[in-house]
Amino acid sequence: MSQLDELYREVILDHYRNPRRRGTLSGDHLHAEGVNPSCGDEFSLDIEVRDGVVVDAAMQGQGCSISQASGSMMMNTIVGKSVSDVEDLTYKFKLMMSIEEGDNPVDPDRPGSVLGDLEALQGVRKFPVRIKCAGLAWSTLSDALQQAGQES
Amino acid sequence: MSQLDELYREVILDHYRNPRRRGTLSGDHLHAEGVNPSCGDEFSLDIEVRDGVVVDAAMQGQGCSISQASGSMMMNTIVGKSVSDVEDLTYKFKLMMSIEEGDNPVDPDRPGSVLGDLEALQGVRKFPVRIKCAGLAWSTLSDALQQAGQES
Amino acid sequence: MIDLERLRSDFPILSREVNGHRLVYLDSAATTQKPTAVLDSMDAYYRESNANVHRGAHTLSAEATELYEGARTKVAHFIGAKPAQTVFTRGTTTAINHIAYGWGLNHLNEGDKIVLTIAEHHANIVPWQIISRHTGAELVYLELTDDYRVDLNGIDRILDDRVKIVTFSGMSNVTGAIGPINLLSEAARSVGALTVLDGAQLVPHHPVDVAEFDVDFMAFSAHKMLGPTGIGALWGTRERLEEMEPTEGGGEMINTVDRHVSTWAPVPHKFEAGTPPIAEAVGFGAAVDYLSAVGMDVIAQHERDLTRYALDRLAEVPDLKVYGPDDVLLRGGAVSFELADIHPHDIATILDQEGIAIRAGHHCARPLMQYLDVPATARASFYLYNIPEEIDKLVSALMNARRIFGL
Amino acid sequence: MIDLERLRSDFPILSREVNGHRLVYLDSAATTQKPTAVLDSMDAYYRESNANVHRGAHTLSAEATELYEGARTKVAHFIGAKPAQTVFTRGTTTAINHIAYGWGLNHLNEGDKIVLTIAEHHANIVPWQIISRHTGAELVYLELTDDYRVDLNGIDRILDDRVKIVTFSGMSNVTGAIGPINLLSEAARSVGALTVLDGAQLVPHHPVDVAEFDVDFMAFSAHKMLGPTGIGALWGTRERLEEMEPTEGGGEMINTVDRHVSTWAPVPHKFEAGTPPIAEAVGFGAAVDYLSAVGMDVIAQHERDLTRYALDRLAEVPDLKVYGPDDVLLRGGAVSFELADIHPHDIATILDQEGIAIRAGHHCARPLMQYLDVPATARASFYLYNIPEEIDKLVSALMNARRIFGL
Ligand SMILES: Cc1ncc(COP(=O)(O)O)c(C=O)c1O
Ligand SMILES: Cc1ncc(COP(=O)(O)O)c(C=O)c1O
Repeated sequence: MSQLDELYREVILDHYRNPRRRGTLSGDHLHAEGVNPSCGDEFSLDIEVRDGVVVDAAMQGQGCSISQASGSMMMNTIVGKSVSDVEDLTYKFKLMMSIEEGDNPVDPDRPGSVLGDLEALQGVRKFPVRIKCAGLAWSTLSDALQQAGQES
Repeated sequence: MSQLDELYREVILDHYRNPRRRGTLSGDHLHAEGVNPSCGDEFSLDIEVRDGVVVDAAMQGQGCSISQASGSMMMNTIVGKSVSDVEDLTYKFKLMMSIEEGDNPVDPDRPGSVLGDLEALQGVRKFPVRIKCAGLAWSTLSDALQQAGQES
Repeated sequence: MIDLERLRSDFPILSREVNGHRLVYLDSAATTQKPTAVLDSMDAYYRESNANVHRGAHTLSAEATELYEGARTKVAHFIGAKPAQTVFTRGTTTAINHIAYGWGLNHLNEGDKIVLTIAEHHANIVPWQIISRHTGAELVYLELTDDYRVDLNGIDRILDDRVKIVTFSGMSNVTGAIGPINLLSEAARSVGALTVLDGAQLVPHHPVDVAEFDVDFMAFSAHKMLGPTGIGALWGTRERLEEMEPTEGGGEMINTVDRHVSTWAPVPHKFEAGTPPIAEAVGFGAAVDYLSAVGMDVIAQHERDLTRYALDRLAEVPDLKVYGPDDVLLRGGAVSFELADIHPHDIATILDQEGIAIRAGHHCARPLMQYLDVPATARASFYLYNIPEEIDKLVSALMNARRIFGL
Repeated sequence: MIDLERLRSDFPILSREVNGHRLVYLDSAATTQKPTAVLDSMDAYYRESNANVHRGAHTLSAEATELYEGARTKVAHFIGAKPAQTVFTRGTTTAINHIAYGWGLNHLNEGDKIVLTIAEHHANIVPWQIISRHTGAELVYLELTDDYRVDLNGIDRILDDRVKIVTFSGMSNVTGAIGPINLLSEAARSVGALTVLDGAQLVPHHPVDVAEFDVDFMAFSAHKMLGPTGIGALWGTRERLEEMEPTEGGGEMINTVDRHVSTWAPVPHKFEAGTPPIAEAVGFGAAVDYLSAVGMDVIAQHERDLTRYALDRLAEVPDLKVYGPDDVLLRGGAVSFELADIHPHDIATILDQEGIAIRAGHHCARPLMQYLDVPATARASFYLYNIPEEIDKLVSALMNARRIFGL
């Protein structure tokens, strides 16, 4: 597979074209927005956290396939997980994206083993300038969870 | 004679150290000030013009030997001359200072023949950056005479 | 006619490989590549004559001053202007800020209007927003026709005597649309408004004689016309430059400095505080020499031919939409497009794998993106060193992008 | 110890002849000469990686961005600072204007005081005069001791709680006097005033760890420390930089831009509107690499030795008076002097005939000239590439000047 085909895997294009959990939440929820000024990508999300568990999530945004697919997959993965599991996942995702391979404690052969679908994003690592695209949703998520931390 | 000795002739050093007509005029007179911001040289002069003739002149200033000697010699030369003779002299002086030798209608072997003492300043032509030092007094004089023109 | 092979060999970077392919540089609207003549002029300056300008009584300083002021003369003559009205700035952005802060801040009042177009670059929007906040003057945008040119319909309604400044780019860095300079400047003149021409894209690509435009100010950048980064120019009419306050204080821009009061040097030095970009000026001078030697008419014609070819070839790519006029007499060689549902950033990544450099994003023109209702566009932009074969490569890489995205 | 012969061969201009003599460059306080490493770094940038930064999704753009931001890291680390607090500007002058306009204009009021020293460069006077005119804040000057250092006597009377800014140079470009940085910043801190350090002469010649000075801002220029023209840096504490308004609007410095409202990018980019001086940043990075490789301690010691030698040799010239401290621990290598009644400009011309470059004039410090009651001074200034033999040449040329003036 060429580096490009590895980057643009079918699952990524599918999430890009059919983003999961698109929309907004109406009840009590956390909200955060992120923007990547150098390319104009935007991402905003609503998450509902009850008893330490993410029970619902919705996102809006526009941008490249990587940023939107990363967001869509992220949204799908976090619902039903506890906040601390989500934080753990965020950490692991960021490690997977880290280009300093030596620093990567995730199994280098199967970094996705803990990340499920998100594994498909590892092709991004070969494209350093695109890593921030993949990270936008995740840093927006961290912002939202930080509010949760401050409120509780 | 070295270029330097030709620049710093005795007559120039004499005018530098013993500037003629230093001071100010008290009666009715024209006044102008000039400054050369790149080196800080300053020159100001008072001239009294009666019936189209420069009858008195006084100067103040500080600066390098070239700017001060040029001013001192100029002051000495213009007193007693008609305004139009002074303008003619100014023109000839500027021609002498012009580094484009081809443009110079003054006798190239004896440009000073019409300039008297001022001839001593022709050594400046070998030092292009110093030409504006020699010119400061003269452009200040032109400023003063322009006022006269506007008044009459 | 340009001997393109010889000309291309003047640009060392064009022989470089990117991702295993020979570089195809289609991002000249962002910044241009430099010929050896420009690089050598700066190198020679540093190796032989480097000194501070206007300051010393020694030989190097005199040489540096002559080179610096000589470069000013070259750049001024390149746009048909006088050196005394040509100010060196850090670039277009700094030049427009000079005008906004130096003129706008001191001459605008609550209720005044600043008219600009929706196609402006942030450099010609943000400074006016700031001045608007300080003065209470209001920003009014002209919008676009169906073929992406400034819409002059209804301009009579917009231009009243509260309009004090009309500011617009000579050529859009997004749509490529040129002008209408004279219509806008006439309209502005008729209500007594001052005109600012953002020449960042115009001056590099078209013969410009500033006397032919009835504008008050023009700004442009060296790095977009074969010159170095770190320098650009602000041209203005004598009267407006005299009216303008300096926006930086320091050495070189003064006449006298006392403890509490200073007086300013005459224009242009009034606007050049501190040690100027000396080597950059030398490189800028060499750049306009290079452009003049090739000939601005020749360059403009080459770009028109190239743009025509590009528009025709891009029309062969299914689902590709160009945002800009189709008539190459009305536009320059900055071609923005979208391709099906492939995000511009993804297009750029796919092209980059074949060594093709284009730009993707909002091109520092977010209000225009919102107006066009797109998040971003892809943009290929051409200059004198580009050749039709590079456009062929662009088109085939776009076809590959379609394949990768399953189209 | 420096291997001076090898080091000098890194500076191509030093082999040049001026008026038939090998160049003796004693004007580094105005601008310094450049080693090949700096010139090559910029040349390589243009030949291999030239592109606009932060903007593209293509390889060149990514490389250019990495080089630009990498240079920021180098320059920041050179002064012991964080890259995020290190803003690239056009030079010291622009940096101080940023502070004056971006902080001063928004935080100063009628009745406030700005304290500065009489030895400041115009770059650290004129911006404050302008801000003073806009805000009504008053300029208060500290004067000098008998040996030309800042006089702290009576500073308690001057520093009251109306003082909002205390601004001073780390080393005077005229007297060469260093400091007193910490005493001034402590005094300022005690009344809650902000401190600005003009580092234009300090940073090039002394090891600087900005964390050791308790100052809020520091400004310096690349061209005075082996780097190119067209770039410098502004360092500030995070808090102060956050408080500062940007003084230029445009691309790169924004987060979002709508028709009427924009938001700013985080520091440092908030202060870097438009295409930055990219190649210049690369050259600046190479310059600090070069300085670090030689070692700032070694450089400072070399200059102290040279300055000691120069002061001793100059003392042999009859009627020569030095304006500056004699203790080389209290001063750097900028040596201003007058010689009998020979005007500095005449001295410079005479020296230039022997290939010796010094500066003559007010050194952009007219208030200091008035305070010293001289129209101008001659100034010889040294850097890492100067050698004692050059000082011998200086002294013998000064003796020749005496002869020419009949002394
Ligand atoms: C002490 C001092 N401050 C400020 C400056 C201004 O630096 P620049 O001209 O690089 O902006 C200089 C140099 O001329 C200087 O010596
Ligand atoms: C139309 C237009 N105006 C202004 C600018 C800003 O130029 P610079 O970044 O050189 O200041 C650009 C380039 O980015 C441009 O294309």
